[in-house]
Amino acid sequence: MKRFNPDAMGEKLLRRLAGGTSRRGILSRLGLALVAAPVFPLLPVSRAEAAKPDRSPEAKTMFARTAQTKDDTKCNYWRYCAIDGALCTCCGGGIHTCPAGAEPSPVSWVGSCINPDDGKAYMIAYRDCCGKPACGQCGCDNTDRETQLYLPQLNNNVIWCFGTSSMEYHCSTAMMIGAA
Amino acid sequence: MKRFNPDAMGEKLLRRLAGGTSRRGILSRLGLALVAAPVFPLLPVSRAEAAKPDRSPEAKTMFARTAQTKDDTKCNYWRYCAIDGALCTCCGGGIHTCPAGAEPSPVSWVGSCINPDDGKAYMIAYRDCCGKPACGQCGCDNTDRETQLYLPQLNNNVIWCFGTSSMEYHCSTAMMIGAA
Amino acid sequence: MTLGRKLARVLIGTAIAGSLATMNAAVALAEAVVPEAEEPGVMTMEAPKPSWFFVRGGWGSAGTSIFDAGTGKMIGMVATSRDSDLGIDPSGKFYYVAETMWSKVNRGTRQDLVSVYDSKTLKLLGEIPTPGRLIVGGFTTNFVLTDDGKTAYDYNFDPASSVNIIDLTKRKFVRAIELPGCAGMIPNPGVGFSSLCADGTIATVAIKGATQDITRTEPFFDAAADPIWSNTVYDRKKKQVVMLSYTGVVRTAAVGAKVEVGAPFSIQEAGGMKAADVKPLDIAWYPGGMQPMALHRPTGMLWVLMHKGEYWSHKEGAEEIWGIDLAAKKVVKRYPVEDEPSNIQITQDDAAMIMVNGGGKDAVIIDSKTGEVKHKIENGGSGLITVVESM
Amino acid sequence: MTLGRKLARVLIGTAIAGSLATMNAAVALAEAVVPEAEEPGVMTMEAPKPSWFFVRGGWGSAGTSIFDAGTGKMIGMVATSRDSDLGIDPSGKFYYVAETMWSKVNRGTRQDLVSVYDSKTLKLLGEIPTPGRLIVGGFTTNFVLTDDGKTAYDYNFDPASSVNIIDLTKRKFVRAIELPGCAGMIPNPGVGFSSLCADGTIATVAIKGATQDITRTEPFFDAAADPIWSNTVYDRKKKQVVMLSYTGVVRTAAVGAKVEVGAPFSIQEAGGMKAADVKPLDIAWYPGGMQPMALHRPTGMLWVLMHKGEYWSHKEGAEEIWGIDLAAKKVVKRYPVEDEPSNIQITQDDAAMIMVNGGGKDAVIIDSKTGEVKHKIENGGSGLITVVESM
Repeated sequence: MKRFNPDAMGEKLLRRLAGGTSRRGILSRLGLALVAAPVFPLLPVSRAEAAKPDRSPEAKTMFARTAQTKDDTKCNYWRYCAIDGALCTCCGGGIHTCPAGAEPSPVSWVGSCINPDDGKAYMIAYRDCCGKPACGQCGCDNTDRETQLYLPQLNNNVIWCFGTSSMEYHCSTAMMIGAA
Repeated sequence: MKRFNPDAMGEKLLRRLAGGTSRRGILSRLGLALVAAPVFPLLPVSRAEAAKPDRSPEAKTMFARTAQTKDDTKCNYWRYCAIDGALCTCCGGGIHTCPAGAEPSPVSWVGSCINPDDGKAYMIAYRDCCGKPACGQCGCDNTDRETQLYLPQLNNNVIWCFGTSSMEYHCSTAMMIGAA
Repeated sequence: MTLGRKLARVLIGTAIAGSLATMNAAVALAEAVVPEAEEPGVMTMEAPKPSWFFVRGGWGSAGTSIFDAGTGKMIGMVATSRDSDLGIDPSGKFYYVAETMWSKVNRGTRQDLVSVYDSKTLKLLGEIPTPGRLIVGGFTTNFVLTDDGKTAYDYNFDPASSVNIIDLTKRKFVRAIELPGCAGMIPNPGVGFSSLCADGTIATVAIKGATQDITRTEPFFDAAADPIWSNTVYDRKKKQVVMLSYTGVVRTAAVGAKVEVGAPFSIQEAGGMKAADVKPLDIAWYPGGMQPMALHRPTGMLWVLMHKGEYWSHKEGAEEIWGIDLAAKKVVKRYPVEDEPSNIQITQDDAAMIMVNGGGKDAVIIDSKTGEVKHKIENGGSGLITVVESM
Repeated sequence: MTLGRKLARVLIGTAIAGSLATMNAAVALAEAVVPEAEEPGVMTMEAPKPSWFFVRGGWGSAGTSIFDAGTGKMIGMVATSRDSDLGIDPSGKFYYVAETMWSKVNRGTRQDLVSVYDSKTLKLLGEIPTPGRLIVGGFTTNFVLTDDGKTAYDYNFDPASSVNIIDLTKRKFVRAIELPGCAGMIPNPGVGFSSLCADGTIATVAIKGATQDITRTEPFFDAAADPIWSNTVYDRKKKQVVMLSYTGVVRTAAVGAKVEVGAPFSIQEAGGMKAADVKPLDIAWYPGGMQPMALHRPTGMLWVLMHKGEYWSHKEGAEEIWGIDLAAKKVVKRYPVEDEPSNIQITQDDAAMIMVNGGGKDAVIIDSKTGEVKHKIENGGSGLITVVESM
């Protein structure tokens, strides 16, 4: 089991998780929160880091075994292992960019997906683009390690449009945070 | 051609066309409006009365030839010859009754439909029920003598929820006004 | 402008301008006398009945249609705006809708409220403003009424977890209780409510006036490795909650000041197979869907949407529904279903009619005793299904 | 409560309460360094292009998706609330949306307005309150901009006919003009607008400051017996409107202070058949749909949705699309189409790509030169299709 070491968390990373670059207020509180946190049993999303990860085909989910890295407008693109919604790449946006007129949510749910090219797991932040009517293109619902409402960061049903001026859901992006 | 005779229009009829029973204000103005009206070429909906109607199969529309009088939850029920929308009879309402919580529009578009049992034409007022989300059951779109926006009383695309507290469309009824 | 004025304008306008088909017809008509003419009207409904299914439309829908399980016919509709939650007054007098609206559709001012409808006229009786609620829809546990119908608990996540207490008698928001690390509510009569938590426990919030005590069970499930569906099912008479995990572990817990979790059993073992696990490549029958189980309380039969697949397929629709005798811990019925439904519900009367939906366009009513499909309701709604639980 | 506060609460809450999978992962992650991490962003778009289709979703939809005719890909979406009307600034700087909203979805205060969006960022720049508008959707002629982009005409029916004049430069409602017995607007540059009327005429409203003169053509069609579709098509360069009737009579009219209606021709005769009529039982090829024709202005080719049937089948979807050389009055192309589309549009560039939709789930892009299906866009929208007309 890994121990929690808040000093090792750079502000840059916190910023990526928390969103915008000018939210120092969030970041400082976030730091405080983490300092206060006790140690918990590590969950699958972090086990990959905790132990030598098993990347054999036998350890891969069905999604991971069939994922591809070429076309980010398809549901089986590797980063989408836990996405639920319309792919922003099909809506005039990009893999980590909202379509014009939509607002990226500063918070997100996360997934841990394996890139078939290097066999490594990466942490993906699914950031909803908000404030426009549903895009309606490329609806996907992948559920690797997707949980229920009491673990909201790993739940993909929630409309992750907190802190945006409107909570209407338009589409979802899959931003790479880094190695998991 | 028939001439216009406002004196022959009973208040009861006007009330049926205009809706509620307590709208004397509307009725008096309606009367005034009609008095002011010049003579116009009679249109199909009134031709039935103007001349001896041709009720042979050859004169009937496809709808009229195939209409039935038994089941008012089907699109081919005879009164529905110009209806567009969800049948209130499938939504918890009746042929001239709104489902609970919906509000009948005091105005309506009209159709002239032939009852296959007696071969006669009747004037039907399609009265929308308003103020609730779309019912979604038994969607029909029949178009006998249905026209465009410049003849709105004979157009079935318009949401006929004028004078109701909400203009949201729930379903449509088909109220018999009388012989046409 | 009054309607009278508007009508006068249109009629005068039309008269001046040209063709007046309707009015000409009306004139002709006046001469024909109209003894058969009809009057418009508005229906009233009966109080909510055990044979009714309350079926939410699909994602983005704004209505909950009520269908009679016996006839398959639509009885009426409760206006439930997008991602709102419906609560049915246990005494049958009211429908409550916890909802969130913006003043200009998707912009303007956010408004969170509980709308109160008369159950017979479906007229809006009042609106109770609330501080906020989780916008998600699809869960039975985010808006829960107490057995006496006097209090509602409304789950909020913004993104911090809390529960709004609403006094339904006074139609007033009372206060919010922070509920860190937990989500949703399981009724806990006389105590307050209980809640599933990320640490694998059930937390119980005992409400005492303006304060509350929060206690927890021992951890009994792994919230990340084998989560329990948030859509738990509560049995009022037994004061018991039924829980189902992604691998198919069934657990019951008796609620009260201290919640007692019973011994789990595997749904696959109950069906004579080996228990499913969380490993990839292991093919098994798994439960799946958004509302994956329904409990017939009078008989203690649990109905679960099941599909063949690998683990992490928990949103997949069903190929079969399994009927499990909870007391015997045995699968006693297996019925094939079409269109991969993701929601299931059952009426709480002797008829015990099942509805499944969410895969295709039809909501399907099935006789739980025979597996026979009784009705297929086209466009019957693809969302959460609610029934009235007898008191 | 600020977002910062909210986030702090959830994190502290989770920390106290239990499992913190994300944060643990983040911690692990921090140690791994993350050079490849990405930043969120928001796209900007190009100004509206002649190769774009603006496609309204189905009934009840709240968005207009923009698809490129060449690639079939979605470019973006303009927020167009239910039954609203989209106007594209001729200079390409703005999108205007004439819309009606209630403050509580289907209740509360009614709000009629024109929303102004920047065409590159799609950000809301302003809102112009208006007295009211017809709630119908599906028509190109209910919200019309002048060629100079300075004025919008917004059709109202409440149920009296009028037209709201909106100053787009000042973003201000100016005044309403009563338009009894007529509906919708045909642009009439330098004059005002013209309008189809129930008495079978075109009325022309010549606007002179705070007053207007209304003149009419002679009656030239029977509004009840063989109506002209309200969705007329206007050619800015030729200052000509193209009209189509239910039986398939094609008419053009030159707009100006005095509108001149040209000689009609039968679409069936143009195709070498006998003209269709209004009698039941006569089977013929009839035009049909909500937006039954599209004009390629550079070549004068009119494309019409056609189906076999009897009269009064004017809403039926198409089995074929017919390409008619307007100058020669000849049908020169006939292409079969699938799924009975009810809307058609064509890009105004040399590519001349057709889109049809409204029958099935797909919006289909067809090369008008060959009839070849180039793209099928799943869930591409089933409503009105708009293109940019070059000035």
